[in-house]
Amino acid sequence: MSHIRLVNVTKKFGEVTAVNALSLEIGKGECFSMLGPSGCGKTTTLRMVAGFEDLSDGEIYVGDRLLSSPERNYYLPPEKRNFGMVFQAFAIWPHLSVYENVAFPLRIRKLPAAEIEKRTNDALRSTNLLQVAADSPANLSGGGKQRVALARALAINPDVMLLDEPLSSLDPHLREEMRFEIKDLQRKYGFSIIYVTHDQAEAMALSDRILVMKSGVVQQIDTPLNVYTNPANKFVFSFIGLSNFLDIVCTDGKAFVRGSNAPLPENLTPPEDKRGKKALSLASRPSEIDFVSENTSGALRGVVNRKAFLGEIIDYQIKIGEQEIRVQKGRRAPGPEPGEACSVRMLRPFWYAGEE
Amino acid sequence: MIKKSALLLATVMFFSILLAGCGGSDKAASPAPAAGGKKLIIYTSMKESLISGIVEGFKKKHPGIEVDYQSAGAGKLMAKIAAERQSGKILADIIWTSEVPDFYSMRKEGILEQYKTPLINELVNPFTDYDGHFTAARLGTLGIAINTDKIKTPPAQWSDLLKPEYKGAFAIADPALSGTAYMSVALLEKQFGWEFFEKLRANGARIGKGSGQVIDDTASGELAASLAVDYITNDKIAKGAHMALYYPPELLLAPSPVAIFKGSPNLDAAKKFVDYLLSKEAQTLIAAEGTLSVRNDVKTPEKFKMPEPADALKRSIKIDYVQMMASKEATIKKFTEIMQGKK
Amino acid sequence: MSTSTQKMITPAGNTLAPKSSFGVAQIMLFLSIAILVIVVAVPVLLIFFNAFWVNGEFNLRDVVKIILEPETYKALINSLIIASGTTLGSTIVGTFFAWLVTRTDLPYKTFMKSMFLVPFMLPSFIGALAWKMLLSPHSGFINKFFINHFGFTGPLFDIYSYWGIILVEVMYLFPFVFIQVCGALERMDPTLEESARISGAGLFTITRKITIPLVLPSILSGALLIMLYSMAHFGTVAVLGIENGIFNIPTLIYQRIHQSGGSFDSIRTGTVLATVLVVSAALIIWLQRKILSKGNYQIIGGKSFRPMELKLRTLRIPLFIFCLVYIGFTIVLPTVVIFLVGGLKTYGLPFTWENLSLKNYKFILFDYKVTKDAIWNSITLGLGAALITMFAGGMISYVIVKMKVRGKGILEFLGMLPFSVPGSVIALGVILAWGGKYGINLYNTIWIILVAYIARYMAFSLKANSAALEQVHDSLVEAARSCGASMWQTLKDIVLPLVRPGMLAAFFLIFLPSLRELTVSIMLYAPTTRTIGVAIYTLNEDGETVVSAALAGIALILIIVGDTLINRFTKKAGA
Amino acid sequence: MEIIRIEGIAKSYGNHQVHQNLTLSIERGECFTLLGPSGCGKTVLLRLIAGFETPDAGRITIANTVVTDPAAGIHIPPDQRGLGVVFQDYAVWPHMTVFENVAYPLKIAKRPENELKNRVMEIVEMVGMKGLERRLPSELSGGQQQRVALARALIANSSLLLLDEPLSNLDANLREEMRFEIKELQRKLNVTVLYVTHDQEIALAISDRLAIMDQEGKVRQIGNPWEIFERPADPFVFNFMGIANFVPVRRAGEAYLVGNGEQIIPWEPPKGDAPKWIAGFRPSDVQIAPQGAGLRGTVKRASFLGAMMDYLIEVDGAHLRTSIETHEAVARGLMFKEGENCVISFRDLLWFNADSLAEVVKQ
Repeated sequence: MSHIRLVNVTKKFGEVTAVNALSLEIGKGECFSMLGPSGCGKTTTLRMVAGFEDLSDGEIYVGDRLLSSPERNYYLPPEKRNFGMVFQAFAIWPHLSVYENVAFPLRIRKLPAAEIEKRTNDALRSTNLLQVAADSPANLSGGGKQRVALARALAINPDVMLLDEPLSSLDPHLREEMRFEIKDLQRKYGFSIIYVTHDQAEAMALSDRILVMKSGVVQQIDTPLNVYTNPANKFVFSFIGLSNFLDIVCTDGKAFVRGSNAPLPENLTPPEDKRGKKALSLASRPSEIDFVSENTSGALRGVVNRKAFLGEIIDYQIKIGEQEIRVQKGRRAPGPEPGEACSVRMLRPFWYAGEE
Repeated sequence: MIKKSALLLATVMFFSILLAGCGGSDKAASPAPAAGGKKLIIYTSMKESLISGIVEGFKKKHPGIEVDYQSAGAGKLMAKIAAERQSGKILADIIWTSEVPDFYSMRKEGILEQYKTPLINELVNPFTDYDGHFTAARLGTLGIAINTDKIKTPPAQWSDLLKPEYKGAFAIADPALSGTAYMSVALLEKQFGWEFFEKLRANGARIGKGSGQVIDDTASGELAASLAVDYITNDKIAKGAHMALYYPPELLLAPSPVAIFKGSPNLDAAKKFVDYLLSKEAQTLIAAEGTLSVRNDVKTPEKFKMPEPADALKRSIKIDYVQMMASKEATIKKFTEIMQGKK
Repeated sequence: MSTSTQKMITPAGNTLAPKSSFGVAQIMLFLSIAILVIVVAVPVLLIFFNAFWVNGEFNLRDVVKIILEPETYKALINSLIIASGTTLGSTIVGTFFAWLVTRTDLPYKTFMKSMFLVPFMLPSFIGALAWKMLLSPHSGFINKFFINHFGFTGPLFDIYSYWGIILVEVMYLFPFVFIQVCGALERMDPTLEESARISGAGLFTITRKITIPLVLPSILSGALLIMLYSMAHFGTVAVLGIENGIFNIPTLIYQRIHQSGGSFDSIRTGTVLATVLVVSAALIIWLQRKILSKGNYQIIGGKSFRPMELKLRTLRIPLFIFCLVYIGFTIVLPTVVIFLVGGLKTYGLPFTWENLSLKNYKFILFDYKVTKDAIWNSITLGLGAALITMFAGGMISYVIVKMKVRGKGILEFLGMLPFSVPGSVIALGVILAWGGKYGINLYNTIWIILVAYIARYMAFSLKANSAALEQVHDSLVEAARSCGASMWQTLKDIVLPLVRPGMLAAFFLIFLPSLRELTVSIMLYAPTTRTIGVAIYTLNEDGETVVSAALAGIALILIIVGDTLINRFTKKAGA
Repeated sequence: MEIIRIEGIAKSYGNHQVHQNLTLSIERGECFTLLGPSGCGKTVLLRLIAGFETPDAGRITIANTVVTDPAAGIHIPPDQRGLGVVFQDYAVWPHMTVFENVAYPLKIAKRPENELKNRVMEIVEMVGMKGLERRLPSELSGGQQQRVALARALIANSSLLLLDEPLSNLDANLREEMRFEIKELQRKLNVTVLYVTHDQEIALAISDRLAIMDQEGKVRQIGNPWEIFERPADPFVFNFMGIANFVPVRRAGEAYLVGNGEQIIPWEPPKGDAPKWIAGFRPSDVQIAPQGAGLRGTVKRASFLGAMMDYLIEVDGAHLRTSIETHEAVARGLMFKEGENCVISFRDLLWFNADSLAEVVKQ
């Protein structure tokens, strides 16, 4: 059942189109992430949903309720939308105690005192903040501040929670911890999440579905696993996880790795629809490449440029023709030494159009 | 580019400061040669309009003598002299102000050179105890300056100031700031007693600031009338101010003595300056500014409608300057208390 | 470099090098302490000493007596009344305009912002002179206009009153708050307000509950700056208050010293008054620290989106007109009046073509010794004080910010001292220290004013230089050392070029205000050493209203030209 | 042959004792890393070596010359120690161009103009900054500024290079690239590098040897990367070097049981007879299967992280994490959902004394 609905949403800043005709539906209780490089329009989209930006065109609904529609000259201000929102820089009011921060939205709504107290304490309990309720937020760590922000957003029991890169100001350890906490809270309260981030691991760990965006245009909307295993295009492939691209040149019906005169092995040939192209790009993930013996079918010949022990993982740089790819193997997996010739096989190669 | 311009600016500033520094030391050094006997230095409370003409005239007459002057309030000059005495060297050769009691005290302290001018017999001398330590070089008068837009009937008596026309619109300069104001307060008190001031106060009279400022306030209409120094008032009238100056019969006369400091290295030049100041030429310049000369043979221009020097002296309220010197603080205090309504 | 490596290996290297760098640090520390002690600490201490020790004995009774004298006591109360009124007024005006230009859709905001900063340049005593011409009860142009044309029987407004003084001070001091609050509002993380909006709060609620409380520390620090300034301010009260018997502490000190004729008794009264002033200032600063330490919020951060603008809607144009009128009244009108009066033949004449000329201006610039001297004095004093303070402040800041030497604590304390000592106190202290009692007599010379300027403006220089030095990260210096540069070479090649903008800023921060300085100079001037400020003030006191107005006009031109040049220059250097 | 010897160094700031009786030596030509959490005093040690700080006690010798020894009153200032230093914040002088920055050490050494120019161009090219010599630092990216800093430290041909977290202000991609470049330059120029960092991945990738320091400034272990990672001296080192599982194991007679349950841990028992032990292992050392031999557990949390699947598994009250490459998980049907049962076994496991863990948990 769709809960939030964006219809043909477009946003222009002067000449620049930040978001171009975006339509999407987000289900109730779903965790939906918007992922993309900075400036791709994901934050602008979130801010339009929140009501901080006007739309240039299109409509936004929550359930049956219209939020914004420039065509109908309708705009519901953010304070009337009843959303929870968490900002990157925490946005905790330093002049109010933890308790007062969380109680603020309830006080604004002029709820009875007993109700305010109950709901504030509930929110504080859910975020493990009860014991610091009376403190000034200035004394809290980054993670603590982010919890206050979450509790404040929770206090009004919103249907929709908007999260704008909420974890990017935290250190890696905390980031991991907090994303599990957010997930737990969602389970408990059942709100929908729109989550904006540029960190693909975070988006994948947290979301039911991911939207990948580039320059205001949607590239793919799918489950995390599908986005990873079946990326819609080269951009999605490169943006999600580590990636290798080998330039392939096609002449006389044969394909070569650029800078090498040995044609590609038979089991590694471009798909039908790409064979006519002169330049192709052969994509693979470093973790999905095996070292194989020389005569394995579909293997490419290369030389180990560099080998680095990174703990869990050993990172190889292999030179193929004039190009380099990376291979990552678990630390126990056997592998060649620097300077050695080797053969590698891509487990799941992808083919994309190359730059001619 | 930025670096260059910053460097350039810094350099320019550096040299300008060097120049300024030199300039500064020049200035600081300029009085020094005077102490060595080159330049004649005059400290005076006379306003620019009065002193500059006289110095110019003196220079013309004695081209060999270099002269410089500093014009400031008498109080400021005395403070400077006090400080200079502490450091052991009075930089000035001549002092010419209107604060008569100062001269009495300086004479008492023995820092004045005795010089009996040969011209003494040609002068109207207000000092009965004249002994050459100081000589009156001008007879200042104070009258009632009125704003002619506001007061239509000229005042004839001091008691006219108590009329409703002057209500809340008459001021006397602060005797703490102005020597002439102090003189007038003392003279009026001698003549009419404190009750005169109490009546003035009852009619809304108040204390102004400097002796010049009350006149300017009269010119602007802020005041309808004020107790005013002659030549300052006449200067403003000449420039077109809507004012007139009137003298009641009991005349307030404030002589401006000139004196030479003891130990002046320019004694000769100083004596020449005193003589020049008392000469007919200089006294004519003084009279032309709208104040009274000390020479009987110099007539104040007709337009000022001022009394003859000798006549003025006769009409003036007499006072004992030595005693006046002693009671200065008490007088000012009492006056202030009355005029600010503290009593 | 191999030579240096060799040098390191040879034992000779170890004995030579360490001693020299140790020496440099000690010399700089010693010099810095010496400068601060001589220039600042000694004069201030002498004030305390002279206030409490009479003939070598501690004497509290006289101090109490002086303070309980009605005049003294009244002056203290007046100081407090005026300072409080001014602070309150300026804070309201400054905060309101800051909010208006940063948080609303007021038209031409950037222009408005720069206009609101203009009063910062205008010396308030010149403003007071102008307002006296406009609003003195009987002859003020505005009052006269109302009396003549609207049948008013009395003045519309009497400038010679507490209200008048406070009004004028507010007009010229509110930028202290304005600048602080503008800065805070501009730097404030907009999501702090957005999160309140999403919480359901409307814009006015947010302004009241979030925005204002968050910038409160900035408002307070600006307010206390004004309080401090106003308490010790001479010009406005001297011009507008004395007439009606309204004295504050600085004007009372001035009057006492003026009447003293060099006698020590009145200087002593001055020292007691100055002590009161210092204690009040210290109290204010302490209060400021206490409040700021409690509420010094971190409100900067986050992604910078454009902060939201409050739509003024129907109030937009009326508020715009209001701003224009305010600017017209506080800046344009007084300036015009100053220039017009400066052109009059004599004060009191109407502004007609036959009465107006440039004669006064010509007279001031070319003929009148007093004003010619004053302009020359102010420029040389400004340059001298700025240059000396720039270098001394640079060195002292370097020791405070960058060096790790023992004894730095004293320096930090001494460095803070100039921030809290009012100008008139410095003047008095300088008289005590350099008045010949201790062997050197600079009284009545230009040098005593120079010494006082250096003491007064040292704080500015320390601030600008420290700020510049903080930007020079330690590693930049250490990088040079590890490249083989000695301490002197590092100072010359790295530190000096990097703090040059800060030193230049210090130079201008001192040069410009010293051009119009009055509070200190008025206590120290001698007949030969008037400054521009003193000349304007004394000429006015002498009733040379038109001449003093003309000089004020010339001073305004000097200041505005100087400021513009500097803005140009610093903008270029910053780009 | 050792190039730096640190003997019995002590250093404190006020009441805070950073180092106490620290002894360490670094061999000529190696890349040695000081690795530890922030605040462990590794930067202080580097600054002591560089001469920016003086120790309270102890002695530092560089290339057989005592450079600091408070007891003997010796302190050679930094400019006389012949070192190259690269700082975390680049410390590139903003008022000088790239060329001027790099040339500065030679200018100080008063080298002839001609030699200076050639040498600067040579080194600028070496760090890949050719063509940018006239730029000001403000016109360079962070990575480029770091290269300038490196070139400046290298130009004087000093045999010892101190690097203080030089990469921590760069973004992840650049950091990866630069660490290899530094390593290559070190090999090419055959200089000794002392590298200070808190990032264990960089330390492993770059070092010949590394020293692990703890919060108190104590050196826990010195060894090559493999030793440090695979043979940690204690739980602290094990924990610091990557995600670590610590599972409590208790002895019941001859059997060693996991958590509070009755399952026997499928690994050879520890040597010793303490009643309580901790089993330490990396997530990658856990094999997960839907059924078979091993410990039975439940998947509490399944996180898809792209290349990896990350599972949190509960075995009788003990929680442990395992990770498996996504493609392998998909291929072998190991995509567990939360709440599903599973069986785990181990590829490797270390035994730790139960007490020694307490301090790790504390952190």
